[in-house]
Amino acid sequence: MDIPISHILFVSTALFFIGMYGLFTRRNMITMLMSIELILNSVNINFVVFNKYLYPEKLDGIFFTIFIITIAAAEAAVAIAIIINLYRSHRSIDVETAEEMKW
Amino acid sequence: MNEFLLLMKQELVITLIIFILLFVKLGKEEMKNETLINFVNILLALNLASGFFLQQSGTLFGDMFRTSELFTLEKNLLNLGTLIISLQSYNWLKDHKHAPEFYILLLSTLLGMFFMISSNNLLMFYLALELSTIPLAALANFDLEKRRSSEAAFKMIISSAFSSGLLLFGISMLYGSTGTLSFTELPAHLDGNPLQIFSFILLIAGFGFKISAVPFHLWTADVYEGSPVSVTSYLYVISKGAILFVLVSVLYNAFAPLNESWYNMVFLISVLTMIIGNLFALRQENMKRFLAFSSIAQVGFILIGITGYSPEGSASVIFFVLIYIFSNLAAFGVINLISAETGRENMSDYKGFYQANKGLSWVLAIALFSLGGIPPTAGFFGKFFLLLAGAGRGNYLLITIAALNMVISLYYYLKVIKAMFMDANDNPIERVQAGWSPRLAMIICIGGIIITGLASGAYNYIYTLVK
Amino acid sequence: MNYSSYIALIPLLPLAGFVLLGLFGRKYLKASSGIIGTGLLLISCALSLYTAYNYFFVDGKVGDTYQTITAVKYTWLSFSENISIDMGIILDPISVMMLVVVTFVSLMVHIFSLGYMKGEDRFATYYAFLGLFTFSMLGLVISSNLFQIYIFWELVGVSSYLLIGYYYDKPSAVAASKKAFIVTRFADLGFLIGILVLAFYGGTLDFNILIQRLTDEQSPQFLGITTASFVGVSALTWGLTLIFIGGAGKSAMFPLHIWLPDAMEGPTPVSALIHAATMVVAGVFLVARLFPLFTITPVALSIVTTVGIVSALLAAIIACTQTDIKRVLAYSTMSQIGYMMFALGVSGYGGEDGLGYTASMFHLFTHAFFKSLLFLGAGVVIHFIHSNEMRDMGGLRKYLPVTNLSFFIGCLAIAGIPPLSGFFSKEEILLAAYQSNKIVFYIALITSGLTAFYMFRLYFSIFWRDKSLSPLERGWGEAHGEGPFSMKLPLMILAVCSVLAGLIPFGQYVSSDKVPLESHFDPMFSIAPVLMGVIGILVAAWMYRKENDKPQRISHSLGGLYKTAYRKFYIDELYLFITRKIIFNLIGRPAAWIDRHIVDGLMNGIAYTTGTISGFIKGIQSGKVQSYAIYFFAGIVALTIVFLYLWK
Amino acid sequence: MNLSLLILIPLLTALAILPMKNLKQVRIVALLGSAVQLILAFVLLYFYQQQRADGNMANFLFEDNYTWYAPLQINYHVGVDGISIAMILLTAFVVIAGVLVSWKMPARPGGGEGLSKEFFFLLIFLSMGAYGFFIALDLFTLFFFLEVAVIPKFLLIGIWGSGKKEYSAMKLALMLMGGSALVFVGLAGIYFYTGSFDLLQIAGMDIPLEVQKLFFPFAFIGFGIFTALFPFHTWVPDGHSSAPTAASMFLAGISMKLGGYGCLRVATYLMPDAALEYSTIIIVLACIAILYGAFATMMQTDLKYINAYSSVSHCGFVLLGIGMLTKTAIDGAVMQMVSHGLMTALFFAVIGMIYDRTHTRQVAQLGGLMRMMPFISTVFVIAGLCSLGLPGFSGFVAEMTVFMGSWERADAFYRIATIIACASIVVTAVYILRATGKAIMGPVVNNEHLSLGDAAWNEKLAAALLILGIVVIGVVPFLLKDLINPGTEIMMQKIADVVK
Amino acid sequence: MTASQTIFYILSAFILGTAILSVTTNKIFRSAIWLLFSLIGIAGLYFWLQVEFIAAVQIVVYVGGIVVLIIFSIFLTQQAGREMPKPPVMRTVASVLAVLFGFALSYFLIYKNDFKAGEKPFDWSVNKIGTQMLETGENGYVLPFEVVTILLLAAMVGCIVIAIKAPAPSRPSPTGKTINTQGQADLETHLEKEIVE
Repeated sequence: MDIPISHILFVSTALFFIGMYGLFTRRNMITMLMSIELILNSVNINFVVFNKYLYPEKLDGIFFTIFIITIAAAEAAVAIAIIINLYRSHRSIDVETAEEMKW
Repeated sequence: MNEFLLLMKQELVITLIIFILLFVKLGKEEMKNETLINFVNILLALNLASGFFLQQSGTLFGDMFRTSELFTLEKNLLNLGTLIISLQSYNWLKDHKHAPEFYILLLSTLLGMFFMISSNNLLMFYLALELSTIPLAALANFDLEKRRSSEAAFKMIISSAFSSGLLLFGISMLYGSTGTLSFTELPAHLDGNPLQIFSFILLIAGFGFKISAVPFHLWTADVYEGSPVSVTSYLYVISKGAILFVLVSVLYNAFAPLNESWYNMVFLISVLTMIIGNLFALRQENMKRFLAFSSIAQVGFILIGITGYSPEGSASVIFFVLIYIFSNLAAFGVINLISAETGRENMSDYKGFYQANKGLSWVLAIALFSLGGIPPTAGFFGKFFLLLAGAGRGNYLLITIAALNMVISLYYYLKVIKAMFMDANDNPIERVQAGWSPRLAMIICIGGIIITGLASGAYNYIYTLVK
Repeated sequence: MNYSSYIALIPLLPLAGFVLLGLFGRKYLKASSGIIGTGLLLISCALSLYTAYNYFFVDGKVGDTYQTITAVKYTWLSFSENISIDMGIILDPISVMMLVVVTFVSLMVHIFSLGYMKGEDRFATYYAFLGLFTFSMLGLVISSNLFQIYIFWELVGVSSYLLIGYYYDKPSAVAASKKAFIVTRFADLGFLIGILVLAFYGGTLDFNILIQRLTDEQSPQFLGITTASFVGVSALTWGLTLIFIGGAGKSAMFPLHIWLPDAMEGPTPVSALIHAATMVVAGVFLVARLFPLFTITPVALSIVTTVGIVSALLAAIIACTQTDIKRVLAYSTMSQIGYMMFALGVSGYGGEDGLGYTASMFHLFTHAFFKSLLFLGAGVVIHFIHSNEMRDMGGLRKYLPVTNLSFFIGCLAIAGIPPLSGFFSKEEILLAAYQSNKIVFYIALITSGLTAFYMFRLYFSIFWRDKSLSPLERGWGEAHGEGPFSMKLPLMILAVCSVLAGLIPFGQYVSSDKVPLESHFDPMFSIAPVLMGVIGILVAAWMYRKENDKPQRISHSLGGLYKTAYRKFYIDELYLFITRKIIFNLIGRPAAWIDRHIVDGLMNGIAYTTGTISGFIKGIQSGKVQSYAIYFFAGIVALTIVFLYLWK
Repeated sequence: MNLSLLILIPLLTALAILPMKNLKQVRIVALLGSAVQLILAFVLLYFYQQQRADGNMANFLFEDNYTWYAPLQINYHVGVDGISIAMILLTAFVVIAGVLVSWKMPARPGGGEGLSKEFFFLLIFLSMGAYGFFIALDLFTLFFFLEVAVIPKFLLIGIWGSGKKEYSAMKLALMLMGGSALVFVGLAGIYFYTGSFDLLQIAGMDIPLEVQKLFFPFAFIGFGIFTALFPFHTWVPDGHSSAPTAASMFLAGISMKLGGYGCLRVATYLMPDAALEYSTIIIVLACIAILYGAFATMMQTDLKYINAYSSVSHCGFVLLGIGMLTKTAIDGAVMQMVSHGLMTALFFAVIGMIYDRTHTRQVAQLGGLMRMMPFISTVFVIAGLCSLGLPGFSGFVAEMTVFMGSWERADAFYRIATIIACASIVVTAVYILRATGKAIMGPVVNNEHLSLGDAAWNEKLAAALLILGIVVIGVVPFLLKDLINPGTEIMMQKIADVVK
Repeated sequence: MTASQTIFYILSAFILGTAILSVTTNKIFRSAIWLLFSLIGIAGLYFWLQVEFIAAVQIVVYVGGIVVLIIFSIFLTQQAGREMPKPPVMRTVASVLAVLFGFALSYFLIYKNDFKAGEKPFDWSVNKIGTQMLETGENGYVLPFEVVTILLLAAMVGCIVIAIKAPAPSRPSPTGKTINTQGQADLETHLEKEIVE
């Protein structure tokens, strides 16, 4: 492989911050969730890359990735359940509607 | 094999309870909530009792899991707290549709915390963290009809997902720069280069989010306010306590090489946390929200203890968490009862509270005194020792700030006392009759508040374990 | 012989009376309280006469000097190893003389009050207070210790306060008592600091040791106190001057005299006892007590002289214009005490130079008798017509024969007409003044003339100056004439004393160095004073014997001067200005204001600021989960920046 | 004898109050408890004198030392010397008097009698804190009891108080807690340079000067706030004036003494070099408090405010005595603590009696009380005379001792300070006599007052007890002096070499 | 420039581009689709990295599970085509700044850090993963595996409790419910299958 690791890390980091941007700006709860998925994916890339390039003797990164994916799924499921429930009560999934509690 | 049984006994028991509940749920005939609750309480009590003997220390699963008497103790404390909470939630839970699910989720988070305490590996830590977070988000939504409840749940899941994302990024960077995930190997690889510091800060942020330290605390108040009182008190005491235990051991062991830099970080964070927490708590009207901010301030104090970086430091932190469990749960016991019976949660509702509910007012008052650090309650000892531990590092600026913050915090605790005892109210809360189990919980808490401090046994025991 | 066996009883009996009547009088001993008080005092009077006899004639004199006998002494409160307050009794000529005077006059007053105060509902309280006063005064005169004298000094002050304020529901009385206490208290501040100075340098509070140390030039204490100086004046001078301020305050010397005339609000017998015979001379006594020290500090001594003579003259002038008979007497008291003061001032130490000292004590002695006599007489008059004002009086000689006579004797005595007591003492004073300081002498001479004038002005306008109206028309209580025998008796006794007291060869017993002093009587010298006295009397007779308008015309002709004198030279107004305008408005009020608004405002300000900040930052908690996330991330970035680049 | 009894008996009394049925039983129990405590205090005095007579010259007698928190070298260590005993006696007197004057509960909006239990419970509990504080020889124990003695005041004032009670209660609690927070910092500092909380051990070591200079201000100001150190005295007027009678008595009589005792026993005794360093500042503040407090008092129109401000002025003498650092001055400071404790308690008691009858504390609305209530008026006059330092009462003795001691510092600065302090006796006379002249003497202003009755037996007893104390000290001061003398001498051994 | 390099850069460009599109586009459904593409791209990246197993998991779980779930819930909660409301300008600006700065900072740190490449060759195989996954000893991941199963169980229970609800008046929530639980169920089975494999 003749791609410097920093380039791959550029991709993952960029992805991470793109996800973060989405989380900051998207007003729709589901899209916020998507952004989080992006963030997690960037982390996955990191783990795989580090494991493959730097510490090939063990499979820590790979396993971490697998578990992250699983957790991401569970998180998404619960989040969506909550969103649906919230949608029932708020009649909308716009974040701006969910700010009764403040100060 | 039986070693495995012994070392993981608490985790196993909890898992067992979870599965029993699962079968109860799936079983044909519905079990009455009352019996269920009492049943679970008994099981928890058994687990608590079992925690105190046959203590061993060792590691399992290729040092993924390690335990020691200290960890067992910490787990017992959490177990105790959970027991108290479940005793208190009786009034709320007895006519809730999803009592078994409540317990399943609650206990799975508790299990997560146990694993988190025992985790010897960033992977385990992360998984346990998520296990102790995600079901809580679901629990936050357990007042299914309340708008605020679901809003709270949403806020919690989103911000926890975000924070765990950052945490993960940090962990990955740490992995990238050290090549290991195990806490035991970590110190050898830490050389404090910028990337490690950065990833460490991300890690701290992850912790900070869970213990709601400034500036990672903003979700706290909203979530605490929205969720059902039992869940709030659980979030408030148990999950916070668990994370604190882990934080101490992680900082003191895994990140010992970086202690110079983390000392400064923790110092800064604790000062911010105390001040911001107090300033916000000053102006709160809703009891839960008010306690949320006060808890943030408390965390600031605990962080002082952590800065001590000494056996006294960790001992005082654990000791304080114990007291914190008692004091807060005593306070929440009353609030829980009142909100379950009358649905009133505002400070102004507590005006003239003393006229009808003498006992409850005294419980709340003692709890608040303990939180404010007034002798002879245990809170006084807790804070005193935390500050002593912090002073051990010779940072008297921190101590002075903390001491003055104690005064501010006293102000808002006294505000509640004032409302209860002094203010007049045209329709005060009428007499509330507490069932046996909330009453038992309160007795335990008050007993704890009074005894833990005056009798030095608890602290000495913890100290010997820490040593 | 051993005094300690009984001497302590002399002060303690009145104290016992005070405690007894104070605790139970109001309830149980209402009727008998007068008798009890008087009886106790009778005993202590007898005892003190017995003491005097023993001291002067039996064993007081060793060789040819009177010893200072310390009869009783125990440590009351020790500050440091050698400075301590002792409670003790020392007997020396002046203290013994004072014992006699105090107990005697006090006894007279007690007896007089039996009649005068009859029917008062706080009769017992009155006697209790009298007992307290007598106790304190006795304690004062027999003090062996500088601090002990201060203690009793305060006690006489408070008992005078209580007695002046006896008619507590009369605002004027309350005000007067307040004034008296505060003014003297102010003077006592000087006294206290003086004590501190002397005690510090003298290293002791005991009179004998103190005097003995500070009068010998070799002793380290002497060197210390004379070398140490503040604004160029030696510590000794400071100390004595400050102490003298205390004395001046009690003795109503100018400019601290303003309380004395007002003090006449108290019951008249009280005025007789406290504000004529005993307490007011405490200042003189104090100076006399420390006289050896004064003699080695000319500055202090000259201050004493000046204050004394000024007060004497000033008081005399004012007295000529007053119309309230008790006030006239009060000013005359002040004037007479002025005499005693400057007599001490002009005196030297030992032998012939000590004449002034002897004279002063002698005058103190005689003055006690005739002044109390005059006051009691005035008491009878007031008791009879229920008024203090001259204009309500006149022609009383028909109704009050005994009083008339005794009052007349008193007036003669104070005017210094031979052979009455006043003549001898005053003559000695003048002689002493003449020998040391002519100016003082001439002023004193004039003053004595004035004295005679205003006394007889008083006398004539009370007892002569007949009005055509009948007593009933003038609303006098015809019921009782001169009152019961208990009121007449003291008058007679005191009259006799005023006549005879002068014949005592006083110098034999009391002198500056305690060596008997030959008092030589020089008729040639005494012409001038007597002449002045006679002139004064004649003028008074000419003006006041008959009802006429001479006084008005003269006062008109004097115009401003008269007015000024009548207004007591506006000194009261001056004090009023200082207290009201300066102390209250410029210090007190600002202090209170600052405390409420600045100091306390600071404390509240802190709280307020905290609240405001908390309101100010509440926006962070906006309830928007996304901005939370932004803060979260910003926090991380900030931490990173700080800990990677700033806080190395 | 076992000193822990001093803590135990109030505790038991307080607990015994809880199950009581009605006001009658409650107050009986409270009275019994405090009476037993008074007796106990005298027994303690007796044993103490005996020990001293037998030539037991230990610094502290009847020591008890149990390990409490071994890892932190925290012990429960108690013991007494003359000073503590004087303070304990003072406390016992004031507490029993307080119980007596609140025999018929302070009137309270919303059922006064209803909360009698709580009232007496808190009062006794408070006293426990004071006792513990005075016998503690371990800084932690001391601090513990110091704070125990703070919060009940908040409730006492806030619930049973008058006027703007909540504000005052809050202010008092916060300022006192702020004080103890500072104290804590000082203690922590000492702890980490000596590694011990034990007062005697620490007294044995000598702490380096810069450390002392760093932590002395914390400890001193902290305790100073309790004893109305200028400019931290502002809780005094509000707190005292809003508090119910018994609480005011306790507040002014004892809790201000906690501060003085702390300043002496902890700050000055343990850090004498720093005390010397800062003595000028202390003296200046004390003088300001004395004179300025007195002048501020002159302007007050509310009897309680008058006494509160005069307390500021009088406690200034305590601080002055401590600041002067001469044995006599410190003796004076201690005597002043005791004397002021009794005197001000008496004053508040009598003001309370007047208030209970006339329902006003405004001097302008009172007058000629002597006619209706001679006993109360006489007590008032006595308290007043004591407060203006009349010989025969305790105030005089204490103040004079302070003056004498201060004058021993031969230097213009100290001299002027002393003179300023002396000057206050005149101002004191002014305000005391003004109040007396207007309220007690003079004509009756309000004819409704004509029907008012005089003191009841309990009030008479309370006043008598306090007056007894005052007069005994005033007439035979050497009793007190000899009692506290050994204690102050031991302190001076540490301080003297500093001063010389 | 070798083929693999070209592939890599194209892949990364694709990933980032679609990602950006998915967080910026205003149509929610489209953004879901863009997300899908982006995830697939990442899977491609894994292929390129020759960790096909992860790629497979990625596709199955994300593409087959999560995205499906998301799209379902989108359908459930609103009309796909509708424009999403814009965020407040202030926050957009703030986020842009925060994100850019954060990116610059962290990438700078990563870039500066010198990663020492490992010398051993990286070898993995599905059965190696499988055995390690169920191994209890050194490098055994059975414990995390169990933890995750419990987490999934809890998550499922939580979802069911929250999502199943007495039919709300207006909404046809039963459908939503069933769909939802279906989603849960098959997600569950997927995962189990994947992991044990």
